[in-house]
This record gives sequence, C-alpha cells and structure tokens, in this order.
Amino acid sequence: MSSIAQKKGFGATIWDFMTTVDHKKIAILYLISGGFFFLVGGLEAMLIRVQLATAGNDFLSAGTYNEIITMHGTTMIFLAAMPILLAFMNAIMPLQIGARDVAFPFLNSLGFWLFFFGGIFLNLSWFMGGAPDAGWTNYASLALASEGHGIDFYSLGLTISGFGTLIAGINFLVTIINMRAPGMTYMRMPLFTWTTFVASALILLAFPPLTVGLFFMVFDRMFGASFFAVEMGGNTIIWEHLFWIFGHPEVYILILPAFGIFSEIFAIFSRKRLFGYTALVFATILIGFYGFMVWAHHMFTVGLGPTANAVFALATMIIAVPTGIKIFNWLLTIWGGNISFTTPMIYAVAFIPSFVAGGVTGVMQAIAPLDYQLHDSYFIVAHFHYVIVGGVVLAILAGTHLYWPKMFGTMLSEKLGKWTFWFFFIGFHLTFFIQHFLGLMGMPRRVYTFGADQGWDLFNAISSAGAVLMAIGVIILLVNVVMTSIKNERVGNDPWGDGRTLEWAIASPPPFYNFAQTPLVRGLDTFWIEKMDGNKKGMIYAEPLGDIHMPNGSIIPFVISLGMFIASFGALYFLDGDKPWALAVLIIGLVITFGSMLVRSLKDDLGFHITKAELLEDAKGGNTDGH
Amino acid sequence: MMKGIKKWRLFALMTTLLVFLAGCGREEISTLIPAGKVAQDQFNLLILSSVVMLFVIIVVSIIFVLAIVKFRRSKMGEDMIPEQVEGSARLEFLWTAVPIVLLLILAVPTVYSTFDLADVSTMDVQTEDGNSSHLTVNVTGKLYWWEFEYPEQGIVTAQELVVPTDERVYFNLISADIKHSFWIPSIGGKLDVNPENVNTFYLEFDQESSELEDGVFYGKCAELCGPSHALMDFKVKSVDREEFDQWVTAMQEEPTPAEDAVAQEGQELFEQSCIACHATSGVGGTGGVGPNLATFGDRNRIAGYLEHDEENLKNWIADPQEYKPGNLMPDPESLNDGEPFTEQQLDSLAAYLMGLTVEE
Amino acid sequence: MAHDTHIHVRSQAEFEYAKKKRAEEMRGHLATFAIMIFLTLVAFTMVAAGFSAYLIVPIILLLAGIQVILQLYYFMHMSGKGHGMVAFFMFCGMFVAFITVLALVTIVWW
Amino acid sequence: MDINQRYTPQSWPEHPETATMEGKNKFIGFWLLLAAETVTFASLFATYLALKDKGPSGMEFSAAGLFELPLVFAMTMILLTSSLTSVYAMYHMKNHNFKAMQAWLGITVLLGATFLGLEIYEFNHYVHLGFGYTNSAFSSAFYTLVGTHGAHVLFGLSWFIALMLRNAKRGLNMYNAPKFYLASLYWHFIDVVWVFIFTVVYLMGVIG
Ligand code: HEA
Ligand code: HEA
Ligand code: HEC
Ligand code: CUA
Ligand SMILES: [Cu+2]
Repeated sequence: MSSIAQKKGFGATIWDFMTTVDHKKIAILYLISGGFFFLVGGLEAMLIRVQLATAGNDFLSAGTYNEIITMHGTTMIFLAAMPILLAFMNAIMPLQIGARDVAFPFLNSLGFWLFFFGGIFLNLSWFMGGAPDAGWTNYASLALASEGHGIDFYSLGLTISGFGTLIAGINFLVTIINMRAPGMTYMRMPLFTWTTFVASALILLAFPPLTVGLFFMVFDRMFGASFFAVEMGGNTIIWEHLFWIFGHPEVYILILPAFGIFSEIFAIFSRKRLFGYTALVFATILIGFYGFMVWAHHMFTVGLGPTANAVFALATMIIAVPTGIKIFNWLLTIWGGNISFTTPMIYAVAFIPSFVAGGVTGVMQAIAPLDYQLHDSYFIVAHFHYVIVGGVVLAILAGTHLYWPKMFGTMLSEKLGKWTFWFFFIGFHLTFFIQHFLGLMGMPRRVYTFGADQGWDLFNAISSAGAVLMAIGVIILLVNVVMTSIKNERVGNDPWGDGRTLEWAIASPPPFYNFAQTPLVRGLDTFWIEKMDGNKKGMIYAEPLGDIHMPNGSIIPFVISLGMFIASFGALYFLDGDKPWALAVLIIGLVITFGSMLVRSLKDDLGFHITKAELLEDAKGGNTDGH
Repeated sequence: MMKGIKKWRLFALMTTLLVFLAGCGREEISTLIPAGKVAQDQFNLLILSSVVMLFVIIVVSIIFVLAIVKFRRSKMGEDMIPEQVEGSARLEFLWTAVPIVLLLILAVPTVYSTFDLADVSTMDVQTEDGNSSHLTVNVTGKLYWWEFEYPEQGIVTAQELVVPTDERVYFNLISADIKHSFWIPSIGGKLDVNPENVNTFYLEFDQESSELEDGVFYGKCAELCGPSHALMDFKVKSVDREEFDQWVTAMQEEPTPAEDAVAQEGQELFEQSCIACHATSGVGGTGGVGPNLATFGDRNRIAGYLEHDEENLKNWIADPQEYKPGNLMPDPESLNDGEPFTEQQLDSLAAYLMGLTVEE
Repeated sequence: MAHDTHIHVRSQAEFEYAKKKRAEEMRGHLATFAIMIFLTLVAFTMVAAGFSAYLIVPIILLLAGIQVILQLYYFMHMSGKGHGMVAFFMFCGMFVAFITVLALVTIVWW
Repeated sequence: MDINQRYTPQSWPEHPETATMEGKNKFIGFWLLLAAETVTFASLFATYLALKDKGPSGMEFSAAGLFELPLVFAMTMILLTSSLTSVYAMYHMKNHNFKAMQAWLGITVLLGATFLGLEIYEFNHYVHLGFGYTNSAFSSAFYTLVGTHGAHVLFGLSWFIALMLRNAKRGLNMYNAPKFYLASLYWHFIDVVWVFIFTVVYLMGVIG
C-alpha cells in the first residue's frame, strides 16, 4: 500500500483528491479552496475600496456595489476564513491527539465537498443573473423584496455549505471525544485541539438556527410562505434573531481556532510551556458558552426595549473577561521565554495589540446607548475588521507559515514571509484604523458612494491606500508559495526545532496512516517532554507495531454533493414557471444524491489493512521517526 | 449622569482633543460634535469608554513591549531553555478582577442611559388646554425618502424635518416598505424603522441649524435598504419655538397659486402629471407615493442630497433613475405620453416647484 | 487501536444474570410507558375539562417536561455509562433551545 | 472487524452498540446530531409561537378554532406506543434475538405509518377548510413545524425499513447492531418532539 505515495500522473492525482478520505489530503483541499475564495473575497474588497477612494465615484453602480459587499462578507466568512481554519483543524488536530484519522473519514470528505459545491454555487450567481445584494446579514424585508435570484443563491448555497460545516463539526467533536491516544487526557490536549473542540461545539449548536432561517427564506421567496411577509402577519425580526443567534457564535467559531494557533506559536517560539494552561482552557470554554447569550447586541437599535438592551449589553461586556485572561496568559507565556522572531511568531506578536484594539471597540459597542451612534456606521466596520483581520486572518497567515512544512514537507521562505507580514500589517492598520473616525464622523456603512460635502474624502482615500498595501502583501505570499514549491527542499519532523506537541513527532508530511504505532502521552506538551528526556526514538509508543486498519477512498461524497449542487439549480429555476427543464434538473440532482447515498448504505465498505511488513518497509524509507 | 464640574472639565479637554483628531469632521453630521442632549450623553459615554479602553491598551502595550524587548533570543542566547512556568493563581485572579472592575465602571452608566434614552413616558402628558405638551413627529421611511407628519398640527412634510430647539421632540417611526434606520448623527443615535411595529424615542435639538455652515443638520438612513440606500438622506432645520410656530401656521395655509407665467405653465403641467403622487399642500394627508412638495422651495437639497438649484431639479425630473437608482419616481416618458419633457416644460416645472414655499 | 472486537464468551451464570437484569429493566420500561400514557391522559383531560388557561398551561408544560425526562433517561438511557459527553451536549442544546424560545416569545413583538 | 463474525446470545456483548470503535463513534456522533436537532426544533417552535394566530387582517383561522383534539389524542397514543415497541425491539437486540427484534420493529413501523397517515389526513382536512400553507404567517409556521416533525417520522420509518430489509438475511452482528440502536434512539427523539408539539401546538392552541 505504501507505494500509493509514489509518483502519479496529473489525472491520477486529481482522482486521488476527489476520492480521498485522508484527513491530511482533505486539509489540503480545504486550504486550496479556502485560499481561492480568500482571493476572490479580497478582490471584492479591493473593488469596494476603489469605489470608495473618492467622493461621488462611479466606478461601480449602486446595485453592483451592494452585490459586492454582500459577496465579500459572505465569501470571506463562510468560504474563506472558516474553511481555512477547518484545513488546519483537519491537518493538525488528529496528529495532535495521536489519532489514526478523524472519527468518520467518509463524512469528512462529504463535509468538504458539500462546502465546496455550496461555495461554487453561491459564486455562480455572478454569472447567472446577479449575486445576492441584501448584505451578508440578508435582513428579511430587503431580502424578500430583492429581485432576481441572488437571494435564492444565497439561501441554497449557504444551506449546502452549512450542512458541510455541521458535518465537519460533529466529526471533530467525536474524534476528540473518542480517539485520543492513551494518556491524552482532556487536560493534556494542546490548546489548538481544545479550541477546535469548542469551536466545533459552537458549530453544532449555532448552525441549526441559521439553517432554519434559510429554509424560511426559501419558503417565503419560493413557495409563498409568509414568515417574514409583514402584510401576511409575518415578522422580519424573527430573521434577525435567528441570524444572530447563529451569527454571534459564528464570530467565535472564527476566533477560537485562531486563538488556538497563536497559543501553539507563543509556546513554540518562546520555548516555554503555556502560562496558565488551565485558565486558557476554561477561558475558551467560557467564551464559547457566553457566545450564545449575547446575540442581541447586533440588534440594539431594533427597538427591543431598554430591558432587553440592558441585559444583552451587560452579558456582552462579560466576554471581555475570559478574553482578557487569554491575552494576559499569552503575555506571560512570552515573558521570561526565549523568543525567536520567525514569521509565525511575528504574526502572533502583532496579533496581540491588533486584536486588543478590536476587542475593546467591541466592548464600546456593547454599551447599548453608545451603540445607537456606532451601529451601522464605519465604526462597526473598523471593529470587526480589527478582530477578524487582526485576529483571524493574522492567525491564518501565521498558521500557513507554521504548518506549511507539516502539510507539504517544505518550508515557506522566511524572508518573503516577513515581507508579506510588513506589507499586510501596515496596510491593515492604515485601512481600518481610520475607519473608526469615519464612523464617528457620521459615515454609515454599506453606502456605495458619499457626497463631497460630508467631510469624509481624505480618510476614505487613506483607507483605500492601505488596502493596496494588503494586496501587495498577499501577492508576495502567492509568490512565496510558488517559489518554495518549485525549490521543494524537504524538511524533517520538527522543522522549527522547538515543536512541543505530537504533530512535530511525525514525519513532514506524515505517512497516510499517521503514527505507525499509537504514541503514549506522558503529559502536556508530550513531544517536548520526550525531547527533554533525550528520547532518541521520538516518542514512547503505546502498542507494538501491528497491522493497521484503514478506510477505503470513495467518490461517493463527491457525487452526493454534486447531486445537491445540480438539484439546487433545479429548485432555483423551477418556480420561475417558464423553465420546464428545471423540474428535470431538480429530479436528476436528487436522484444522483439519493442514489449514491443508497449505494453507500447497501455496499459494505470495510476498508483494508496495512500489514506490519509494509510498515517496516516504510520505516526503512525514513518515513517515520528520527530527525 | 456624569456629575461634578471637574469631570466636565476633563470631558471638555478630551472633546477638544477628539475634535482635533477628527480633523475634517463636519459639525452638520459628526457624532463628535454633539448638538443635543441625546448625542451629548452618547458622546460622554464615548469619552468615558475611550478612556477605559485606552487604559487597557496602555497596560497591555507596556507588558507586551517589555516582553518582546527583554526576552528576544538574541539576548537570551541560542541554546537557553527557559524555565517551564505553569502559571500563577494570584496573577489569574488579578487579571480577572481588574477587568471586572473596569466593566462595572462602564456598566452603571450603560444601564442608566439605556433606560433614560428609552423613557418616553412624558410623550402623552397633556397641558391644561388638552394639547400635548411636547411635539410628536410621525416619521415614515419609504424607498428612498422620508415623510414627516405632525399629527397635532395636522401638517405633513417630507425630506426636511423642521423642529423647535431646546425641548423634547418625540418620534414615532415606521416603515412603509423595507426596513430603514433613522439617524441624525449630531443630534442622537439611530433607531430602526421597521415595517411591523412603531418604534418611539425622543431627541433634543440644542442648536439652531441656521448657525451651521450649511444651515441644516444632516440625517441619514443607516440600514441597507436597496441600491439607493446611500442616498436616502434627509435634512433637519432646528429653529426656536417662535419661528417653529410661525412655520406651522404657514404650513396650515392653503398654498398660493403660482404668479408668473412660466410658473403657471409649470403648475398646469404638474397638476396634470405629478399631482397623483405629490401633494403641494402642507395639510395634505400622509401616505403619498411621492414626497409632499409644499416646502420644496425652502429646501436645502433636491431628493435629499443634490444641490438645490434649477439645474439639478431639471435633471432630476428628466431622469430620476440616474440620480437615485431604484427609486419609485417614474421616467418622464411614462408621465408625458411616451415623450421626454422638453427643455421648456422642464423650465416651467422647475419655476413652479422652486416657488413652492411657506417661508416667503 | 482497538478497532477489532475481542469476542468474550460469558459464562452461563454471567449470561443468566445479565439476561435477568435486562428483563427487569424491561419491566421498568413498561412502567415508564404507563406513566407516560397517564400523563398524556391528564394533559388532554385538563384541556377538555376547560380549566383556566393560567392553570393549565404551566401544568401541561410541566407534564411535557416530565415525559421528556422519562424518554431521555429511561428509554434513551442518558444516565447510562459512557453518556457523560452525551448528557453535556444535550444540556447545552437544551440551553440554547431555551433561550431561543424565550427570546422569540418575548422580544419579537412589542 | 469481521462482518461475518457469528455471535451467540452468550458471546453477544452487553452493549453491542458501543462494543466497537465504529460503534462508539457513531453513538456519540448521533447523539451530537440529536443535540443539533434540539436546537433546530427549538427554532421552529420559537417561530411558531411568535407567529401563532398572526395573519393578514381579517384572517379567519386561529389555533383555537381550528384544532381538534380527538385526532391529536389518537396520534399521540399511537406514537407513544410505538416508542415502547421500539424499546421491545432493542430489548431483543440486546438478547441477540433477531427474529423478535424484527417483529417488534415491524410493529413500530406499522404504528409509525398509521401516525403519518393520520397526520396527512389532518393536513388535508385543514387545507380543504381553506387553511393552506400560504394562508397566513400562522399557517406557514404551523405546517412547517408539524411538517418537519412529519418528515422526521417519514425518515425514521424509511430508516427502520431499510435496516430490516438490508439485514434480513444477515442477522445481527457487530456492524449493524449500532445502526439498529441509533435508529431506535432517533425514534425516541421523534417522540420527544411530538410531546412538545401536542402540548404547545395543540393543547395550548385549543386553550387559546
Ligand atoms: C472574529 C470575529 C469577532 C470577534 C472576536 C468579536 C468580538 C467582540 N465583539 Fe464583535 N463583531 C464581529 C466580529 C467579531 N467580534 C462582526 C463581524 C460584527 C459585525 C457584523 C455585522 O453587522 O455585519 C461585530 C459586531 C459587534 C457588535 C454589534 C455592533 C453593531 O452592529 O451595532 C458588538 C456589540 O456589542 C460587538 C461586540 C464584540 C465584543 C464585546 C467582543 C469581545 O469578544 C471582545 C473581547 C476582547 C477584548 C475586550 C480585548 C482583550 C481583553 C482585555 C485586554 C481585558 C481587559 C478589557 C476590558 C476590561 C475592556 N461586535
Ligand atoms: C473574514 C472576513 C473578512 C475579511 C478577511 C475581510 C477583509 C477585508 N475587508 Fe471586509 N467585510 C467583511 C468580512 C471580511 N473582510 C464582512 C462580513 C463585511 C460586511 C459585509 C456587509 O456589510 O454585508 C465586510 C465589509 C467590508 C467593507 C465595508 C463595505 C460597506 O459597508 O460598504 C470594507 C470597506 O472598506 C471592507 C474592506 C475589506 C478589506 C480592504 C479587506 C482586506 O483585508 C482584504 C485583504 C485581501 C486581499 C487584499 C487579497 C487581494 C488579492 C488579490 C488582489 C489578488 C487577486 C488575484 C487573483 C484572484 C489571482 N470590508
Ligand atoms: C408614481 C409617483 C410619482 C410621480 C407621478 C411623480 N413623482 Fe416625483 N417623486 C416620486 C417619488 C417616490 C419621489 C422620491 C424619490 C426618492 O427620493 O427616492 C419623488 C421625488 C420628487 C422630487 C424630489 C423631492 C424632494 O423632496 O427633493 C421632485 C422635485 C419631484 N419628484 C418632482 C416630480 C415632478 C415634477 C413630477 C411630474 C412630472 C413627478 N415628480 C411625478 C414619485 C412620483
Ligand atoms: Cu433606507 Cu437605507
Ligand atoms: Cu456579536
């Protein structure tokens, strides 16, 4: 079996990725497609900034502008940030807990393909009669009135990709609950695993309200239901609640894994155990928990009444406490450490002041009466880009540099990495810092143009200039990726030299069966412990070398998702009334989906075994252990 | 809420600082230059919270800078392995307790102000002669314009809100179509204009708008409501009570017919093509498809945002979609038997509309 | 990893004991069922009898709550061994469910 | 795991549903799904409660006037009973008595199908009265909530039937025991949801 890893033709490689159920390959799929959507979302951001660079600009028309901000927000959150984080979770978390794979490899693949086809579906709206244009929050009254099929693309696309995300969440939870290596107690799990766990739990409980809301939207627009149709007794505030009951936890789904990545980085590059590990874990759980009780802070101006506003204001403020605990514990981790300023580390270091600046403006918005001024102004835009770009995107960039060798077996250039950093970091502050003041100066968000008489020109121009710097940074990163892939200098297990957790105890990239023998975990930072003990074999193992049972690859997840993709087009055009072919498309899609599900449930898939002999063969090839 | 002269001084200082920072913020629209009680309260909260946040940022920055300066590898040596500290209960307690205290400082004024700004209990209080003691304005948000009804006075206007200074003005907000949000940044925070329920709040206008460079405060729609959301502006004229009462009286009178010949021609055309949607009398009812134009000649802007001159007016009438994509005013072709208006017709319409005034 | 099951053949005594325990448990389930039917009858009867809504609503909600607990703990064995995480996540789900319902019945119309 | 491994009642483990790693994973994963379903139904209930009796001005249907208790009572009894019969099925599964298990599952399916039939009859009846899906916000919320439950019943039935047919020849083994167990869990969950539906929608609806 080990010969699978040998050279293959291009077609075979593609086929391999389409059928893979290996968490490491699925991670690469997530990374590539998430990265692609990040470029698309970034391109949309650049269009936004071009349009707003001067007063009264007519580069984009009003309608197009609304489509672009909607797709920018939706793409960035659902199709770029979350999938890239899922990529790291997939690539690293099973290794960190010493698991053979995730709990449900087949579902892992299904989750990816659902997300992928959902994202493609959503983006095809550009070419098939107009993108959604009611903002990423898709508030009901505007969404119901929106003409064309944009909103239908939004609802169906997010439903499909949402199912994919939900599946991924359940999968990670089960993996962490059931598949930890011997000795890996909950309180020995690396923080990235912990944040994966909590973020997955948030996915589990936050996505259902969104799905329900999206269904209502579909029913209202396509089948004449009237959940949000005011003249029929409906109520648009229901959408706002359902969206934000999902939406607020969603932002923590983004930031918690980012916190996890930074926790790893601080420990590795300070050569020091995380300060206050226990506090960090409990802070993570608390943030996740509070995350469900604050959603109405997005709705302070809806008019819910002073009692609701006051309660939600106070609840929101409390989140500053566990977040603060994290910040200070990180500071104390690097305090007294031996800090090496590698590319991942400078991102992590830069993250602290950036995120704190974004976090404290969040607390300002939590002051309900003050939010009456701030809400829907550029102050909000500044806040969330500070936490998202200054937190999540910096974590994504840091994680890309940190885990690149683990995922691809070669290092990204440190020099180019630092260039990327400086362009991106300076551009980021230039773009968004000044937006706080634009907001305070009365500039509402989601405006496609502004008059020269309002005094906002200069600051908008500065903001646009900053965005250009960010784009240059991203382009340098792309260059970096291409160049290092061409050079392809192979690296060993622990390329940063100071790895502490299990993923650094295995080859880069790891063999497809992960650890040949399940390691025995002797404490927090288990690999570090072995290194300090001078263990030459890398790890102590919990079982003798023996046959390994592996799942078979399968094309079925791809086909199921493809079927839903096709069916969605049918559903979308079906009710136009003048497109008789739509019904056929709908049926064909559903037949493909359910047919392949049926095949899956009727055909037993028992996997295969890698024999001990093959493992030994591999080990000789240098595929496991040893520096 | 904030008591004591000393604090006020500090605020004054901070205010100047922030205004300086804001540089080119305009007093017609900046939340940093409050011109009424509500905005002032909110501004005070802004200053208070900014001070707290600055403190947080400074503390974090000091620890942060010290840490990355002191413990760099170039100083510590390549091979140095630091002590693997587990943590410290005392420190954990410290950085749990201090933020809680800071949050409590914010929480008290937050709760107070939330209830204070939502307090509309005096709205229906009546004076001895049975009139209500406060002005109430019913605001209706429509795609993409604003209608202002003064129910007590029995008058309706649009696009330009006229209010008396130095007293509470109550607002009832509702949308006729899609959700909007009513926001006058320098007077006070926004409140959403929902299609299903009436929202109520109050504002106070402490400054006469004639003192401003532009003569009006700027109002905005703050909730995405379609393509022309960005252009759904309105203007606010605040005048002293006396002047306000005069204005109301003038509004209640029947409009005087146009006098000069061109304008009369315009009036004829208007009554033929436009009157179905646009009322020209201030006592007209609400619910018009288009804005009430009784005060059009007194306005500061056309369609909420264009300079108020004949040129723009003619352009607007000739092609409303060009200026506000997606708005509900039809093309001239559909009003004028499939023909665009001639230059002459436009001139006469403009002359007529510019003459519609209640302020002589 | 412990993928492969080791077949453990129980002794006759062990087997008999387990079987007896299961039979006992089954009788417990029958009792549970009887209670559920009874609670349902009470709920329907109260409504049919037409007492005041202020009285009925809290009571039938309570009865529903009890039925759910019976289902979860007896029929679905949520207190059984290895159900720790299960119970934790179900409670989290119920918590989110609760605040969702609370919010939509209190602050949607005003 | 060997799918053809034969078991006797004596070698059959006490908890066949969690005896293998796959079983354990499925077991936890499925319960997590139920937690997510709890939130899903909560969103539907919450919306229903917010929109109860809301409609265009002059709407003629309200919960108090529409619902009829006898039918709902019958449906409730049937579904509750089917919950018990599925417990019997699991009892026999744990005893490694395949035939008895299949028989009880068969009864469960019959009861479930009857329930579904009555629900379809009920909907049909309302539609004939003029209370259609697009009648009002109330009707949309009602049909969506109760209909989603009905869809779950349908799915549960199909699942049972598929398992019964698929394994009719194979008998019980470690590979399918978790599946039977999970399907029965699902069935109980459907019952839990119905308890709230008959209480919140029908009983509270009739009260007004
Ligand atoms: C990664 C994403 C992310 C994160 C982490 C956060 C974090 C927070 N957010 Fe943010 N938020 C968004 C993404 C995010 N947000 C988005 C996308 C929107 C807009 C959506 C839209 O409308 O389109 C939004 C909007 C938003 C609003 C609504 C504004 C409005 O529309 O009117 C509010 C209001 O309360 C808010 C508050 C907060 C708070 C209190 C935090 C807290 O979690 C922050 C906590 C962190 C700190 C406070 C810093 C560290 C702490 C210390 C150093 C301790 C000491 C500090 C104190 C004592 C203050 N956010
Ligand atoms: C993960 C979330 C995320 C991220 C990363 C970003 C990143 C950026 N966003 Fe954003 N943004 C949102 C989420 C995000 N945003 C959301 C949710 C909204 C609200 C939407 C709504 O109102 O509904 C929003 C809205 C929003 C607005 C307000 C629009 C408005 O209200 O009118 C602005 C304006 O400046 C903006 C700018 C930017 C910029 C400059 C970046 C930059 O950081 C982007 C940096 C990336 C690049 C610069 C990549 C460039 C790449 C290339 C140029 C190469 C292209 C080449 C190829 C395709 C080969 N965003
Ligand atoms: C079908 C209804 C309709 C008709 C007929 C109509 N309008 Fe309008 N008009 C509108 C609407 C709606 C607006 C508000 C547009 C906006 O701001 O979004 C408007 C706005 C205006 C404005 C700007 C108002 C302001 O307060 O600044 C002017 C001036 C105007 N119309 C003039 C005319 C003239 C002149 C005619 C006839 C030739 C006319 N309208 C016919 C609906 C109509
Ligand atoms: Cu009205 Cu935006
Ligand atoms: Cu939030």
